[in-house]
Amino acid sequence: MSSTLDFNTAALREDFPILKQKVHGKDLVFLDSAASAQKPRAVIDAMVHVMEAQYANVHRGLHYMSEKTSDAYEEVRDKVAAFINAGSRDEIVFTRNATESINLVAYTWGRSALQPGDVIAVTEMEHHANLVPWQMLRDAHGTELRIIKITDAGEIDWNSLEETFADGRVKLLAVTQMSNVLGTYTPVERLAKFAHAHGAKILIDGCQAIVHRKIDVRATDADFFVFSGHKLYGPSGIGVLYAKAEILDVMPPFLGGGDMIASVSYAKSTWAKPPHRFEAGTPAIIETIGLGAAIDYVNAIGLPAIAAHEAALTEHALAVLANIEGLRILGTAQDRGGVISFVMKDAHAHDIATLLDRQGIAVRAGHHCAEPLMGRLGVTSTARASFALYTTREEIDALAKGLERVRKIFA
Amino acid sequence: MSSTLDFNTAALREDFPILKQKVHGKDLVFLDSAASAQKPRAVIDAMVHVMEAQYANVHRGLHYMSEKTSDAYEEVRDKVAAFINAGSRDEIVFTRNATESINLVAYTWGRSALQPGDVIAVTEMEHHANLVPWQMLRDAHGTELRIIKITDAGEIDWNSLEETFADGRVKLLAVTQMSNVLGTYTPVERLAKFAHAHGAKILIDGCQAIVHRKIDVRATDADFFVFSGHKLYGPSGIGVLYAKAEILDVMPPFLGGGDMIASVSYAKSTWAKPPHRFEAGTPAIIETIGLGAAIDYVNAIGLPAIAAHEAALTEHALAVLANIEGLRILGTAQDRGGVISFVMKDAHAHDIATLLDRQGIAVRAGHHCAEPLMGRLGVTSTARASFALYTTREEIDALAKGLERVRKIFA
Amino acid sequence: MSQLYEAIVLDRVKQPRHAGRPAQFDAQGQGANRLCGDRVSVYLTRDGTMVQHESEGCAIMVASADLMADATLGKTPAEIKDIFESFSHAVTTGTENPGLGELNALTAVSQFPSRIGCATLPWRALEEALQNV
Amino acid sequence: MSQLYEAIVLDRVKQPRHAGRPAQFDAQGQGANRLCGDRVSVYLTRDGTMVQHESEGCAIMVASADLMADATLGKTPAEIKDIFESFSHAVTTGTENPGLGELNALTAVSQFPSRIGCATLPWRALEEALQNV
Ligand SMILES: Cc1ncc(COP(=O)(O)O)c(C=O)c1O
Ligand SMILES: Cc1ncc(COP(=O)(O)O)c(C=O)c1O
Repeated sequence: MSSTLDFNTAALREDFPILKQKVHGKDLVFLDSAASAQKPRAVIDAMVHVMEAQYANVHRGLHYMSEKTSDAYEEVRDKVAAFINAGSRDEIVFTRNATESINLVAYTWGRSALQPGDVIAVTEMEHHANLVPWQMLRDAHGTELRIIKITDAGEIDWNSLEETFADGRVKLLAVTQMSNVLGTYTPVERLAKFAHAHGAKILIDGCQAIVHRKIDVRATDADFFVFSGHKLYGPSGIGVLYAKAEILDVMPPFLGGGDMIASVSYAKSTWAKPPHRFEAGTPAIIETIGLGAAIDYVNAIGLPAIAAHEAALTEHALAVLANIEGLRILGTAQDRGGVISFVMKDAHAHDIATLLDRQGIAVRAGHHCAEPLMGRLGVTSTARASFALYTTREEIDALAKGLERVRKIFA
Repeated sequence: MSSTLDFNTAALREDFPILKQKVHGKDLVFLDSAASAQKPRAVIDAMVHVMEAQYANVHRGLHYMSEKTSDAYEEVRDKVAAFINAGSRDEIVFTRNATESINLVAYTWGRSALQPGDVIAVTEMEHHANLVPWQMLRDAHGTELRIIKITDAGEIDWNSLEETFADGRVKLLAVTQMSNVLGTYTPVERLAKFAHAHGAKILIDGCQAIVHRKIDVRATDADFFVFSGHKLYGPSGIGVLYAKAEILDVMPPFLGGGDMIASVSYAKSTWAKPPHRFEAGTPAIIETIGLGAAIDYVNAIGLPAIAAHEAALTEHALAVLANIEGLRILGTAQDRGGVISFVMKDAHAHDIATLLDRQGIAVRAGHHCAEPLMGRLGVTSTARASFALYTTREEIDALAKGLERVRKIFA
Repeated sequence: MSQLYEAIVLDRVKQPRHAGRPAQFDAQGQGANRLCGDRVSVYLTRDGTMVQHESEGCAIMVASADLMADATLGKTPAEIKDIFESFSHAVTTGTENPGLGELNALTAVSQFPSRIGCATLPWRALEEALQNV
Repeated sequence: MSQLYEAIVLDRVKQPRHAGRPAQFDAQGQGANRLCGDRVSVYLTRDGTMVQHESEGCAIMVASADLMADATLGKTPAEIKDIFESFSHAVTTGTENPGLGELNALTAVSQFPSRIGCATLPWRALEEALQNV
């Protein structure tokens, strides 16, 4: 716990207005941050500031408001590049969310760089966002989709990985850096090395990992890296696609329209350079600037401090949940973070969520957009508690107490 | 002017905090609303309220915050449906912007309902957003793209329209309801009838029109209708695609991921019903709720009142600009709105914009994402002033005065 | 903690009276909730003397299925339609209806909008079964 | 109204001294600004005795092209590179540089970030022309 001594959660919680809300007359205990995180005052203020003092459409304006807004918007590209240690700001493409980022890669890189018969490999623990786009590519373009198995602990099964790659046809490994169901971190550096050694590129779904760990796309040697702003304490409506410059340079555009062109004539249009080639139309201006504020906020606290705080919380949560009779935690990966799925004897996940909600405690229940993983785990749904920088030890104790009450009701 | 007597612009301006800003020490005169409109307090407040008091991810939650947020999000679908008089809320798909809405149609309906050799027709005055997606479809799918001419007045050339449709191969007419360069309104009811009589569907780009006129997609008999929230006093990052239920029902999905599926297994996934089939991943929750507030705001004032106010402004502007020596207004359509493009003898549009900006006056200069139209008009760029509900007669007089100074500098 | 989970509902979950797939039946119907994975099959005989359910899911769904079997036994399709309508109204608005008898235990689900679908799922399966008769 | 448009700049726009496509030249370069449609061609002779421009665009671009021709006449490629660097610095930061002479008139463009590209466009065309020598 010593690592969290410096971490003043009480003070940080003051930054999040929503945490003062009551739910069904109880204090809100928000343990659903893995679905979407709450927003600090700094993010809200940044968005309000754009709208109150500095708003106009970006890029195309020759007046003060447009210049200021364009500058603020483009500055966030530098912030994101620095945050994940990209080699260049031009490697950062703004999208709506991680889902769009992955689809963008599937539609453009997938249909231009891949041939029918080429293989895309994903793992058994992918979010639908990192599975369905590859299924759609398979069905439209004739690529093959292979599934890498996980172990009972919820880690990547290295034998299965090697088998999947054995015939040399895999051209892309699309893998999560942290499971949104099991909390498992995957060894992305090692996976990138493995993929590259086998002539494949690697796409890393960083949705969950980026909230808890320092990301370094260059050290990892990621070819593609995606995440969503709303899980990183930023607004909804803004996501990021990172891709190496050499890949983006030859990728055809995704959506056509304003801002992504170099020149337009009826016979033939030409495309702007990346990243603008991939940002058609008026972007999510206010949201991008909000994301910039979220990155500043996280940087000011420091990801190592956040990680230490959350590691301590996770350890505590695993311990107290293990004490609840009939409760089973899914996944026992060595390297894991503050996302914990569980089932309870006799009590269905949805009943757990509803009964906890009555006590002010927000957890998620369902398949967590990972239906095939549910099958692998032998369940139809789980309850899931997930932690953020504002989560406290007391909230985890409240969860445990709440679950005891659920257990008694169903006993 | 009598029509604007009831319209209390001074009071309405109080709703827009940004209008109190100074630019280069001068009062801001914002005449660039056609690019993106400013945001009223009600929209800002609605977004702040979500983030401060009522935020969680939508649809998948079984807890209070998620239920409340989902309700608020889905309520906006009803508001949008009512605002454009759609037959059903399920005909409203949320996108990032109008550009994405059109691309969605091109990617899914275009590649499934159209065959190589089928023709898409657009007009000479389309925004790149309603041209480039059809070029990309042509190049990828083998459809043909035809261009309907406009007259020197800036209206659709009906002879050219008839010629374009003569061989019966046109399957889609994609047309703007109001030109973002010339201010021309197109006769969409008549165009829809014409298209339908010729066996074609009609897509209406309502980006500009929806801000100034009551839209009725059923009276118009539009097959597709698109717009962006940010031009309608709403946030960036949220757009709308309306399509008739019978069309949406058989459209394949666009992006794959969470929330757009019915069931997922490795071999085969099945899709949710519209509109959710087309909304993959975490949507722009905060922005959608902001759009709902914008619609409420516009409804409270009333589009007829706004239209009357703007018509009076436009009449005044056309009169005072006509008095400026060497200034030429582009487009003289009978039915036109408050978007006015002009060029000046000796002064380049960009110099006009820069010099006006120094006087606090924001106008846009460039090709306005309508490069081919510039060629048709015989210019490389224009300066453009555009009006909103908060625009005043005094601001138009300030523009005229500013332009006189520009004229003298270049005389 | 919540009326919804009061004794009567949980009783029905722990010891359902009409659960299981019967050896003989004239028609069946299925229900599935894509959000939570709830699944239910309903079996019945043409003469209305038997209604059974095979349920896999949350307590609200299972209790609703079992109470439904009680309430619809021996009823005509038209009567069942009426009961379902009253039930739907009760679980949506939260107003009890004397005619619904024990089913009233589920009206508290109205406070949990996202769970209403769980309560009505077996009824939709029953509707389907009736169409298959 | 703005230093930027003071006499010297507009003079150059209304009566450029080095405008037009010469009958003979050794190399040329092109520049185009996709945002505003500005277009410029720069022509030069190998010995540096002639630099001309054909400009179609805004006042800043045209003035910059004409002042550039003045400033680079008779200079070696290396000297031109130095002048362009100083000029770029001046128009970006707004600090005049005595060595730039009349080109200093354009430093005020630093206050208009979106117009800096207009001022440097002819220089990029010149760079291209030098590569084509
Ligand atoms: C007529 C018209 N169509 C389409 C668009 C594209 O809108 P957006 O950039 O919000 O996608 C615009 C605005 O730029 C427009 O004016
Ligand atoms: C691991 C993972 N990948 C992808 C996603 C999709 O993110 P979004 O819905 O923001 O596109 C999520 C979150 O739902 C996630 O947890």
